[in-house]
Amino acid sequence: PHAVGDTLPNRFGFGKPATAAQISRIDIDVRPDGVGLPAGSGTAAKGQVIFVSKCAACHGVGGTGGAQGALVVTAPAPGKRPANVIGNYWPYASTVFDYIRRAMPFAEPGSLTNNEVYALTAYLLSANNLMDEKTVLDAKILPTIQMPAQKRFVPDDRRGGPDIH
Amino acid sequence: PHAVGDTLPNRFGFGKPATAAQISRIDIDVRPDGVGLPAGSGTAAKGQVIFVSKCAACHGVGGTGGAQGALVVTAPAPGKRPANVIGNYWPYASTVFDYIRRAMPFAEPGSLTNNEVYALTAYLLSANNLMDEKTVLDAKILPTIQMPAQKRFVPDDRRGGPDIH
Amino acid sequence: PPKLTRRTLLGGAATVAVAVVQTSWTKGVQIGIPEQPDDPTRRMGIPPGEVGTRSPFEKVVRKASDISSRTPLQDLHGTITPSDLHFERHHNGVPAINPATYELLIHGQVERPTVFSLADLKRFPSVSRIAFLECSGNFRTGKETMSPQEICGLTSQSEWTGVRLSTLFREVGVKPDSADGRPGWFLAEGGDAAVMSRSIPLRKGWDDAIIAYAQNGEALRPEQGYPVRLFLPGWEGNTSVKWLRRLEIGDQPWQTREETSKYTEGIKGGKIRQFSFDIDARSIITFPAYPVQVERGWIEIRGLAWSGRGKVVLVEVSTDAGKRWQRADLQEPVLDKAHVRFRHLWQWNGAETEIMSRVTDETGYTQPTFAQLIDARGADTGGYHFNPITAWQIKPDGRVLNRPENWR
Amino acid sequence: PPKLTRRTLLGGAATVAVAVVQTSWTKGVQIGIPEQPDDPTRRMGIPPGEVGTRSPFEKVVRKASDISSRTPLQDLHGTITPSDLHFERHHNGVPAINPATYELLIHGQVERPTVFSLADLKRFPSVSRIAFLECSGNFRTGKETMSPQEICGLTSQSEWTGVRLSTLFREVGVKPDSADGRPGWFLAEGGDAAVMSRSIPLRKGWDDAIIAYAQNGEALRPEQGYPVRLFLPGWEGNTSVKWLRRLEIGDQPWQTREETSKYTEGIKGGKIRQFSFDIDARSIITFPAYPVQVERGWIEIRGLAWSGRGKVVLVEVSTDAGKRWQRADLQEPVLDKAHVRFRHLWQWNGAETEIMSRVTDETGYTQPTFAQLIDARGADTGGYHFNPITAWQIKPDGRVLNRPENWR
Ligand code: HEC
Ligand code: HEC
Ligand SMILES: [Ca+2]
Ligand SMILES: [Ca+2]
Ligand SMILES: [Ca+2]
Ligand SMILES: [Ca+2]
Ligand SMILES: [Ca+2]
Ligand SMILES: [Ca+2]
Ligand SMILES: [Co+2]
Ligand SMILES: [Co+2]
Repeated sequence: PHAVGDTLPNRFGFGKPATAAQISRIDIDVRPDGVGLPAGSGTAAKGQVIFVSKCAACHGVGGTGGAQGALVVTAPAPGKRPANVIGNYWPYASTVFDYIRRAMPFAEPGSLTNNEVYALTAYLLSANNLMDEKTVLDAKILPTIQMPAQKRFVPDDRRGGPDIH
Repeated sequence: PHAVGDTLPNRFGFGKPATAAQISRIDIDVRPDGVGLPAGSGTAAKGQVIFVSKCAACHGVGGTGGAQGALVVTAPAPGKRPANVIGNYWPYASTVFDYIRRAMPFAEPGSLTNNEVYALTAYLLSANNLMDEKTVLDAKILPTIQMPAQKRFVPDDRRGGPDIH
Repeated sequence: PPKLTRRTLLGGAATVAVAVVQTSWTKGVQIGIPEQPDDPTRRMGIPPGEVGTRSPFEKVVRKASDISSRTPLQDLHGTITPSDLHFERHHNGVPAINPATYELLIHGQVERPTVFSLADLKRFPSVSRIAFLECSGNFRTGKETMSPQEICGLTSQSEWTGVRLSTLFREVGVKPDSADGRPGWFLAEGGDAAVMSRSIPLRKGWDDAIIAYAQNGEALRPEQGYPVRLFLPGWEGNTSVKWLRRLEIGDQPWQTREETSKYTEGIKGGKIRQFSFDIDARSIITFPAYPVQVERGWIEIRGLAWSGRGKVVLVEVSTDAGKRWQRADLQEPVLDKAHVRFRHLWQWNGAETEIMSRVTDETGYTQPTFAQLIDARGADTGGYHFNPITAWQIKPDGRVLNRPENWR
Repeated sequence: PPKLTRRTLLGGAATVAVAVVQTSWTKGVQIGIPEQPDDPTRRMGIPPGEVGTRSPFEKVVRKASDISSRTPLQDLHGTITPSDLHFERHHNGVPAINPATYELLIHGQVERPTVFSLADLKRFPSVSRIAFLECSGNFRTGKETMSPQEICGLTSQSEWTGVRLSTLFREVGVKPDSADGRPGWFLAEGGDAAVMSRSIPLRKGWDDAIIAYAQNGEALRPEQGYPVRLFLPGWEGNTSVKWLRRLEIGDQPWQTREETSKYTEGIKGGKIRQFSFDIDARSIITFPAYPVQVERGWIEIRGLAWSGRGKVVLVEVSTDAGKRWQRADLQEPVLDKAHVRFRHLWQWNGAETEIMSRVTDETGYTQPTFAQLIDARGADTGGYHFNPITAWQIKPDGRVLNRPENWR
């Protein structure tokens, strides 16, 4: 008896078309296949310099642990299990680039150039023995890096019912 | 399967027995049949004196209307209907005593003695032509006063359904 | 390395400041300083805190007079009223009551006159329900520039929690109605400066009355009766006596000022109706409504509907000044004696018109027009229990104005 | 006579004062000065005002750390969480976002990439629902002196209002899943300093996702995503991205840090479970619980139960350390993916014991014990999606203490 229900319109006409410029300004995500990676490049050596000045205060010398946690695999203390870090827990290298660019350094997020992010990513990947420290990291190389933890990841297959695993 | 439902206890044992003193301290209500009226008495003449000093600022000279409304029947302005006041709208005289004692004067509620309340009640009832101004009002007289509006009062008899009256 | 915590960072080099408003009687509350950062993704935000506050961009307030304040219905969504925006109507202000010394006395025709502390009340089996509370004097008209808040902002909704009054009746041994079958009553009395008092049929106490100590999860707000109020679902707000200090059981009504001089209404034949407790079913469109201005095209008409006699079963909307009515959608769950959110999609073509809603409840009562109410009750009736259909005029430029009713 | 209003009286000879806390960014708020009058019935109370405040006698606050704040479950009644006590978990604080310049971008695999203002979003058909929101990291144990707030205070409940994401999907023309039948995903991204990002199956967007702009009747609170958040009923809180600025539609997950490094849990065989979205059914007794001390006699055991997979169908309570279980009462209405209040009357004889609750949802899932969870997932699992039965020890003197679990 009213205008809704089956006559609910598919479109209401609210909102404005997004321009390419509006999209590219905030479309910062990077996928495992490399889609979203920007131009630019960086090396572990350059990354190390930046890391010392902008990151080590929170993540420790060489990323081996500070007040805000380790980023690099280290030998665990006797009787302890190793911390979950990039080298042993992260399934995709793209995430390192994506996350640093969007969120680090913590007190100045969004302040790094793309080259700096490539360099920091190269530094952390090589410190975790995931790539050669001489490699120049860029949009071509990054998606090719294999992460040892990737094979451990499984999607949730529980679908309700008594299953508690 | 549990302790509630049919085994819900009638008593839980929470709370403390109320003493007669605890009750009488706050049992201030007065019913139309006079139950609840305290000892004491007052006259319209005494009431008028109190009214001038404690009430007239808000209810007008002689209770004929001020910023907080009239208490006494007056001739309405031409074309206007009369205000609803004690003399034409209140069904029970006991309410005058009860209300003044609990709530007036507005800025100092609870400050009047019982004799003062009897006097003010006598004053307002006689100003409304509901009792002789010479009568000494007390717990015996008050319930005998007939209010003209009483016969107009009917309880709500609507019980749902289309009835909107 | 030195331990750099969020807080030390914020205290030091931080670019976003946190104001903590501290007073002697409230704990600190977080308030973000609304200096708008150029790009919030590039500045640390405000850290977690003990109590949140509204966005400083939100200016949603009650409209207060000396004796009441009205809920901003046109600014609210869904059905819950934020507790600090619940309407107020008191007869001599909000008292300050210490919960540690608070007592509720139940006496009169009972086996065991008893005094309950707040802690005692909280030990009893509890019940929660979402229900509206409306002042029976909730009606205004007179000009075009009136918002839903001004027309009927004396209604609000909360989730109330407390002990069933029937549980306390059993606890103190309320005696059955008088031998001659006359129904029993109880007097509910507040501890405020008005010492508010109302006579309530015992039946309601046994049915669904709640001695409430909580509202929307937390303790009652001071304006709603802290620490304890009576809550009578579906009944005129004044009977849900706040700051409750005393219940006396008796065999007849007390005829208090609030059930004689006030909260009564003239009906035909010179009669005055008393003990009209039920809130008659009512609805109002809260969007679009004054003061918004709308654009042509699709508009979701939104509003609230409720009945003190039970559940809402139907809300109809007219977009052609009452000629045709269409069924609105009701947001589930539709609860007993509760505000229900209704919605209805409408494509406005820009022509001047009037929109309005009417509700039907499960007893078969349908919300009347203003004229029908005056016709049924006579022109001498007052503003109590006055629940007419509210119409909004839509002007060609999209302004939405109240259609005033001709009171007398 | 001069017009004596309530306010002039209060400003003059009044004996109760009103403090109006005024700041540059909030409007004035009423605060009653808690100087306790000898007898509140003899003093004028505080007049109505624009915004109410809690009683100064109430000290109910969240427990805040640098990264989160926890809802005081043991202090709350019913099921609604006051908005200013809703738990917080943010990854770099609460941003200050101007609603006038706010925009939501939807792009990627869509027919029409679109930018919506807040006003645009509010024009669409709206929906409201009462539902819980829980952080999947909501579990702590370790000592006896832990309250419900400390053990599982990262869950809260609100009435959320917004536009269905499916409505926006239709508006922008979201393309169907890829030709090879691979399910579609979308990325939800926040405008906070963490630029929070999560990949969500398109299916959830079509099902019941809400782009929410209101909470408990009013605008979202800043800590809950003002002015707009994603709300995914029943899913781990982190996926309900706050301060939403962008949705990108794609054909595979983005593998963001929050769905790889975090919000994943070790399970048996060295595997790591990812995209574990559903909140498993859980319950907790919130009264009696630490830090209260109880007396012998009747005690109403009260608590909350919920499931991210649908409705709660059964809550059982044991008062003998798990040997026997009794069906608790569920407060109606029991809503889908919502906190449900359960209650169970118990007569405590003063003997030392343990009390606990367990919930079963409509899929047949029953809340496990701590040992069952460790047994099913292996000792290497982390704290995500950890929903064991919580047991409270009742000591002979009435103290109520958490029974800590042996984590490893
Ligand atoms: C002021 C302290 C601080 C500084 C400086 C800092 N970080 Fe961080 N970092 C953090 C915090 C806190 C987190 C966790 C954030 C959260 O709660 O999500 C984090 C998380 C990370 C993570 C994710 C760790 C994981 O296992 O998920 C990476 C990678 C990272 N930081 C890299 C960097 C890099 C690279 C820099 C320098 C450019 C940097 N950080 C500077 C505080 C800092
Ligand atoms: C400071 C102002 C003020 C003063 C002084 C005052 N009153 Fe009142 N009076 C009021 C107000 C305001 C009301 C309405 C209260 C309410 O909102 O319920 C009222 C109501 C009444 C009513 C009920 C009127 C009705 O029709 O329901 C009576 C009777 C009354 N007052 C008597 C008195 C008496 C007797 C005194 C002096 C002892 C007094 N008042 C002093 C302000 C005042
Ligand atoms: Ca992208
Ligand atoms: Ca009495
Ligand atoms: Ca029960
Ligand atoms: Ca009435
Ligand atoms: Ca609709
Ligand atoms: Ca998860
Ligand atoms: Co409709
Ligand atoms: Co039970």
